[in-house]
Amino acid sequence: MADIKNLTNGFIKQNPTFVQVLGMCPTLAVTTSAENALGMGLAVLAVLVMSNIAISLIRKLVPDNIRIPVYIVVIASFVTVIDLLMHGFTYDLWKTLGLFIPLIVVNCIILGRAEAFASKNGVLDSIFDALGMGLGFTGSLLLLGSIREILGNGTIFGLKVMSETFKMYLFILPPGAFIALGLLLAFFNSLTLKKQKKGGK
Amino acid sequence: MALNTSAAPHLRTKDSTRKVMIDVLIALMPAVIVSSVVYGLKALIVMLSCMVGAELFELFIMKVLRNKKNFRPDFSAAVTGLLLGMNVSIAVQWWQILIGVIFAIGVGKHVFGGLGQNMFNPALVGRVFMIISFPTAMTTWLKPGVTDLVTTATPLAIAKESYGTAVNFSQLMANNNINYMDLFLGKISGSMGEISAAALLIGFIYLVVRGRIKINIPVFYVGTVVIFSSIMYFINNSYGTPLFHVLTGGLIIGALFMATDMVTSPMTFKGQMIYGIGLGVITMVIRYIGSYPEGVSFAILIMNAFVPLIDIWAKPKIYGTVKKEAKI
Amino acid sequence: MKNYIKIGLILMTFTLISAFVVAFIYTAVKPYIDNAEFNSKLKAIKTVLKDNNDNYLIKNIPENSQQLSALVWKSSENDVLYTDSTNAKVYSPVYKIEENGKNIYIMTVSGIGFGGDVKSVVSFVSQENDIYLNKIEVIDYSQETPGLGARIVESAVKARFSDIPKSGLEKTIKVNKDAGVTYSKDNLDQAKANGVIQLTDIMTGATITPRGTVKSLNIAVEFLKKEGVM
Amino acid sequence: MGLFAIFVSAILVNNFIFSRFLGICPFLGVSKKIDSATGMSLAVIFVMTMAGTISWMLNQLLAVMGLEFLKTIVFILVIAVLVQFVEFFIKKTSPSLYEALGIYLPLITTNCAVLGVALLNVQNNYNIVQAIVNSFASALGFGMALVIFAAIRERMDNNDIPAPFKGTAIALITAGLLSMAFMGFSGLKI
Amino acid sequence: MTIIINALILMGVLGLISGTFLAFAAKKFEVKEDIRVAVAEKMLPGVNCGACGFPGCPAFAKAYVKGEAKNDGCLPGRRAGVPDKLKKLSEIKDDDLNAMGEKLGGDIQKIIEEIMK
Amino acid sequence: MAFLSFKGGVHPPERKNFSEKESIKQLPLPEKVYMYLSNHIGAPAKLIVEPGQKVKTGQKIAEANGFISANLHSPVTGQVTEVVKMLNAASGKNDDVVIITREADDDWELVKHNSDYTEFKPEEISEIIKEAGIVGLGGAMFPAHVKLSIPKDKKAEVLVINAAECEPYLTIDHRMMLEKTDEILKGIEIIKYALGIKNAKVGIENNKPDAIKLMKEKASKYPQTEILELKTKYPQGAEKQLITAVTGKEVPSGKLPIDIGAVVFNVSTVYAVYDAVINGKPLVERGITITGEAVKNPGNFWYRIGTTVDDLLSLSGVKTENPEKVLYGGPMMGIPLPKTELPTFKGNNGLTFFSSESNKDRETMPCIRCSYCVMSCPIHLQPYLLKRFVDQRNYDEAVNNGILDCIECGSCSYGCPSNIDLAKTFKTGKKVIRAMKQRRV
Ligand SMILES: Cc1cc2nc3c(=O)[nH]c(=O)nc-3n(C[C@H](O)[C@H](O)[C@H](O)COP(=O)(O)O)c2cc1C
Ligand SMILES: Cc1cc2nc3c(=O)[nH]c(=O)nc-3n(C[C@H](O)[C@H](O)[C@H](O)COP(=O)(O)O)c2cc1C
Ligand SMILES: Cc1cc2nc3c(=O)[nH]c(=O)nc-3n(C[C@H](O)[C@H](O)[C@H](O)COP(=O)(O)O)c2cc1C
Ligand SMILES: Cc1cc2nc3c(=O)[nH]c(=O)nc-3n(C[C@H](O)[C@H](O)[C@H](O)CO)c2cc1C
Ligand code: SF4
Ligand code: SF4
Ligand code: SF4
Ligand code: SF4
Ligand code: FES
Repeated sequence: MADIKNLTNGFIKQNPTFVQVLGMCPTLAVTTSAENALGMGLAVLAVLVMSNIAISLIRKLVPDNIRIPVYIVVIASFVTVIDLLMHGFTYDLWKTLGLFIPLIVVNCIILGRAEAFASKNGVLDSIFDALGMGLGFTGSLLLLGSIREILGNGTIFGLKVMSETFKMYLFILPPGAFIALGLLLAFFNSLTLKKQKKGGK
Repeated sequence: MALNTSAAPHLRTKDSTRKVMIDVLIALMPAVIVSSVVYGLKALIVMLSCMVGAELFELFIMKVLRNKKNFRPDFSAAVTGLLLGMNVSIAVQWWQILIGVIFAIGVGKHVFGGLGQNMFNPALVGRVFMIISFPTAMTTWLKPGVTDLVTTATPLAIAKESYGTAVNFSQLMANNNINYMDLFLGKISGSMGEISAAALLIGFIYLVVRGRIKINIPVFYVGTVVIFSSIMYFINNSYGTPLFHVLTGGLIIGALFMATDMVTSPMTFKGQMIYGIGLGVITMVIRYIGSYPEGVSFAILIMNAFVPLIDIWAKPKIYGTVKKEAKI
Repeated sequence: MKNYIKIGLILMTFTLISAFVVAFIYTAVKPYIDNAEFNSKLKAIKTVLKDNNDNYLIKNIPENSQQLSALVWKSSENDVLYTDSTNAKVYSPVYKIEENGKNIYIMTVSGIGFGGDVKSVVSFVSQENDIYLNKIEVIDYSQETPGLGARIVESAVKARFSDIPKSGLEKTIKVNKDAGVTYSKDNLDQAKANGVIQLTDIMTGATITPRGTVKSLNIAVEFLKKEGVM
Repeated sequence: MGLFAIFVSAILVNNFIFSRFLGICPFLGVSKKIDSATGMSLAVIFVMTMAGTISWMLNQLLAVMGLEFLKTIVFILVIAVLVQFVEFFIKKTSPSLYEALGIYLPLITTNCAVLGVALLNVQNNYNIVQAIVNSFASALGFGMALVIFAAIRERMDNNDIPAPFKGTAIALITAGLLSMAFMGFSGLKI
Repeated sequence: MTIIINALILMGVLGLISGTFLAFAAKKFEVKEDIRVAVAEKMLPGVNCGACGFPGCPAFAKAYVKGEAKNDGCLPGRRAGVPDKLKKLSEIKDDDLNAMGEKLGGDIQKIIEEIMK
Repeated sequence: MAFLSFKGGVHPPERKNFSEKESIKQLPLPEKVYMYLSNHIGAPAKLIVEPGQKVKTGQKIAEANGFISANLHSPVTGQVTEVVKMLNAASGKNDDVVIITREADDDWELVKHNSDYTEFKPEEISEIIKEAGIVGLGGAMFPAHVKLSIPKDKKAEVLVINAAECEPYLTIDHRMMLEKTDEILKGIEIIKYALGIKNAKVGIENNKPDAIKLMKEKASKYPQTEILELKTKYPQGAEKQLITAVTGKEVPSGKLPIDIGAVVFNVSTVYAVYDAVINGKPLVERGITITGEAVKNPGNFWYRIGTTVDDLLSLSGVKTENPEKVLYGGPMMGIPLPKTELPTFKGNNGLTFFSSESNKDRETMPCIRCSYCVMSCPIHLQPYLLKRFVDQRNYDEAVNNGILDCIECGSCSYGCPSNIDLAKTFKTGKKVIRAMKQRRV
């Protein structure tokens, strides 16, 4: 029954960031450094897995007209739990991610997966799906975070890789987030286009 | 013999986009010359290589990346490059300018489809990118006429410290050896090309005489700045005189050559009026209470963003119709 | 009607479960959260208790909350002890450690930076008639821009805010850009004696954050003056 | 902070889109046509102001009960329920209003901007008036950004954009340049 | 302990009120919807992200049925069979769809399963 | 002094000096004439002669077929040879053409006429004009009698005489005013009489000072005919722009001049009316300017309609030099001919020959939003935007933005530095939109 495809789908084919263009707010906001990106990605991953499990379990019990409120409560509870745990155990990261931890609640990816997948599929599939999507999201965030950190701050995970002068602050500022993601997306598009061209021949 | 049957009208102007761009380049030359006199040969080399570099980069994009084999240079990229080169301090490193030029032409212009399709003034996209990315280099100014590296502040940066205080403005100018004649002629520190209002004006007059640009936008822009700063000067003279604000901080080059870039400015008289006034207000707001001393670059980019809306709003009334409410 | 209430009850079931789980975890994690908050504060306090050479100024270093609360010097019901027109603040409590004739005052202060409060812990050391600002540790700068204002936490930058002698403190501290002067690296002591924080050479492109920090230092001095320490 | 300062800073300096990154998904999605962007903006202004006000009140209640840690759950639940109710309500009572505003409502529930403004009000310790002004102005800033962006995208419709940049990529870059332009307002001292 | 009790009280009350209220409102303000739109809406991911250019999935569904949107307009659904489902939907005639609806008692989910057979 | 004008427009080089000093020369009769049955706007006329039939000069050979249609008369005395299909460069389609071979000198068959036109009732004048097959000679070839039959709910107030001749190069209206001044002024009286109104305003561009002077002098006899000087600007002669210039009023979008009480006639049309009512001559001859860079000896000529371009050149003795482009009309609105063996028609007020030099095609580049087109559109449209909508096939928006109001004057294309074919796009765009509308009805 459980299909491993549900896991791999999220990496590339249905990558939430680059293909579905969902969950843009944290993607843009917390990728100022690779470390933040990783932290956020993992937090989302955790919430995604837990909420997918829970929703897949309760999906048959929920009447249609309160579906959204129920899902939101479930998701918000997990987010709050993660928030509390991070506050207690990873204090520094919790401080830098700030507002965006509670905002995982409204991250389109999570509610999207709940509505679109977990509410229609069994537990195991839902876990696979959550893992796939979550890892896809984490991967994209990490990629974007690394690029922005290297270009904007000359470091990666805090390690210096570029000379002090060769920094383009823009990339760690808000506009840089948009621009870096846009360029990255265009880069992936051009790869796909090339592939298509080759396939066409 | 087969006759040519191309469409009416069969009489067309001899103007062409290429000629317009070449005229703009010519019009910028007086300012280039002044800054080469003030800052030396290096300035000339930097500005000209920006110009050439931008054009070459555009050629590369069009011929190689976009595969348009019959593309012929139209020199709009050269205008972008030259304006960018004129709008940075001579203290900026060559590779920083290079990145700026690439960003301007690439992200500012060609991702939008190239000539005529960009939403933002490419030269200013490049410049603002540099201001934000390389804040140190972009705010290090060299003393004019001095060949060794003596850094100073621009007149506006000096003035900014005292806005709204009890400082007497003319005293401040005197203390810092600033006088209007120097501001007008270009014996001040600043971006290479922006310093001489006189040289820029000469170029502008050339363009107007040649019918290349309309004076609407500069008139409304500078007019708004004058009115706004007069009011503030009247309230508290530390806010600086109107003349001071007009002659400093790249306002002249911005108003005459960058706000007038037709690609990124509104089409109708009414639209140009709104645009000019908007530019003036935003520039002065940034100067007085923003964190940047000059404000012209940002003001133009911000108003660029509004141009599509202005174009909708300031649609001309079609002959024989009663003005319909534009959407929005 | 019954049907509606049934749906209401279903939703209630979920909210109740959620409330229970979350509240339970909250009570379980609360001590750790408090601990984390306390540790970060303690870490800051310990940092400002060191001198330039990373040696503690005193021997009795507080290690837990009891020890710390014994050191409270001034405190108030509401969070803020003292504030001024620029909204710079001194937070409650202020600690005082007495040892070997030295009085060390440790306070949490903030000034408005680029995006919001820039919060720091500072220590002043008073001995006989002299007093100097020993060290500052910036603890909250989350609203400052990474790469610009956020560089305020870099140790080289923080060092510029440390070790300011009484003469400097009395003059209302300023960043060098506002003071309109530039000191070379070798003259930093002189700068500090004049109440000027030389920054343009190491922290460029941002003056608003350090200005906020300087305001927080100045209010700390004002507070000490008010309390008769200076 | 004075109300005027809160107002201006929420629109220009700390614009939700350009500097806070809240509500980016609908910003990218509902900006292809000026008409729908305008409708969305009005709907957001309505919902955000409402949500900001109600969540402020809820927060007072939570504070009294010592339950601040539940604020995320409570806020989002109440906002979701209210928005859904408003949607039902105008769908039934005024089809024209529904066409103009109502259809945007489901989109807004799952929009970080709404929860974001509620949480920011709490984080900044605003009083009720400040909270309302901040919510309204933030929404206004969001709306302004959305409408500007939609106008730009409409103009770009026929552009000869290089193939890899078509679609979301160019939208992101445009948003980036917009955000870069609006950085001119950063650090405005009001 | 008081915290847990307080939380239970608050959330319980909130849940009960919200649920009842919503259920009530849903019934009271019910609007008859075109069955085709309802089916189309159910076929969509329901992310309400707006990536399709329409304000949310219901709007997209409506537009699709009206012929104003393409079957691959929904980005999140694009690689997940949504275009296929929508295409199948538009291949069904109105009468057949209504008959199906009656046969299955208006259960949208079942209708979709029937369509996808 | 400020001259009357309108907002928008362009000022291309006038180049009228080629032929403005040449008086109108009467040309010998052609051997063969080619008459399009569609020699006017509206439904093609219905043929009433057969091949082989003998016809006199001025004999009706085809009859108006519908309300907006016009009679056609034989320009020569001779025999109808055949009816063939020939390319009509204006429509790009093959149209029916009657070929008449001349066999003798003119033997006129006249319409009802009287040297004292007041003997006729106004309706009778309108009838004569219809009978004489008079259509607008300013270029549009709109049947003149239709303009005189004012709908019941409307009222004519002013007759506007179009003597602007804003097309560069063309000088025939100018020459007509100099050489047929009295006839034209009388013609104006006739039309006023037919319309039952008192006032006429004649608009002349101020690049024809001699015509203005002469007309003013002679018009002193007719106090209610005003001679007005217009600023020299293209398209000053376009109907709506002219009305705005002389009356200050705008013709509402989608409406006709008569809706604001104006009726517009071109000076050559006025002369044709005079010739028909006073002398009984149907419309078979008119004046034409043959000019252009590729012409060695340009001039103005009086010729028979239906003469081919080639015949016209040989009859007039006009020499051309490697013409690369030949136009019916002037350079702004002119229709390019694919070959010179094509006939002329009633609306032909000029033939312009361009050599390759003056006709150099420039490279087309992307629009740089220079706003030239917006500033110069006399209808205040935004051509760059319309072009985009048409290219996108977004016809709804194109209509919303007024494409149907475009008068295809070409002012926008004229000045576009990027050499974009704006007017052409609108011409085709309008065709498509009209076709779509028809399909929808
Ligand atoms: C997006 C952006 C973020 C900035 N962030 C900070 C910041 O966090 N702290 C700071 O001091 N300056 C920051 N700056 C720079 C200030 O706006 C200002 O330019 C700088 O403090 C110089 O001020 P001065 O002209 O008074 O020296 C930022 C600038 C921009 C454009
Ligand atoms: C762009 C444009 C330019 C025109 N220029 C002239 C002109 O110069 N002289 C003229 O008599 N008619 C000109 N016309 C035609 C007039 O609009 C109108 O058809 C004519 O004045 C009506 O008179 P008619 O029916 O007697 O020809 C022009 C039309 C257009 C669209
Ligand atoms: C369908 C139609 C009906 C017209 N009816 C009248 C009319 O009733 N009275 C009138 O004076 N002109 C009428 N006109 C003539 C126009 O006003 C105008 O003179 C003619 O189209 C040529 O002008 P142009 O060369 O500027 O296009 C009509 C034109 C058309 C196309
Ligand atoms: C009057 C005039 C002003 C111009 N100003 C600028 C400018 O400020 N910045 C720029 O990049 N290009 C400028 N250009 C060149 C060109 O229009 C610009 O690169 C386009 O935006 C490219 O699409 C100007 C051109 C003209 C004719
Ligand atoms: S893109 Fe798809 S998921 Fe997003 S709102 Fe549109 S239909 Fe719904
Ligand atoms: S097709 Fe994909 S996006 Fe759509 S509902 Fe299914 S899983 Fe979700
Ligand atoms: S051709 Fe049409 S759009 Fe162009 S100027 Fe003339 S009226 Fe305006
Ligand atoms: S004249 Fe040509 S280049 Fe200028 S705006 Fe119009 S179409 Fe564009
Ligand atoms: S993540 Fe913020 S709106 Fe989607």
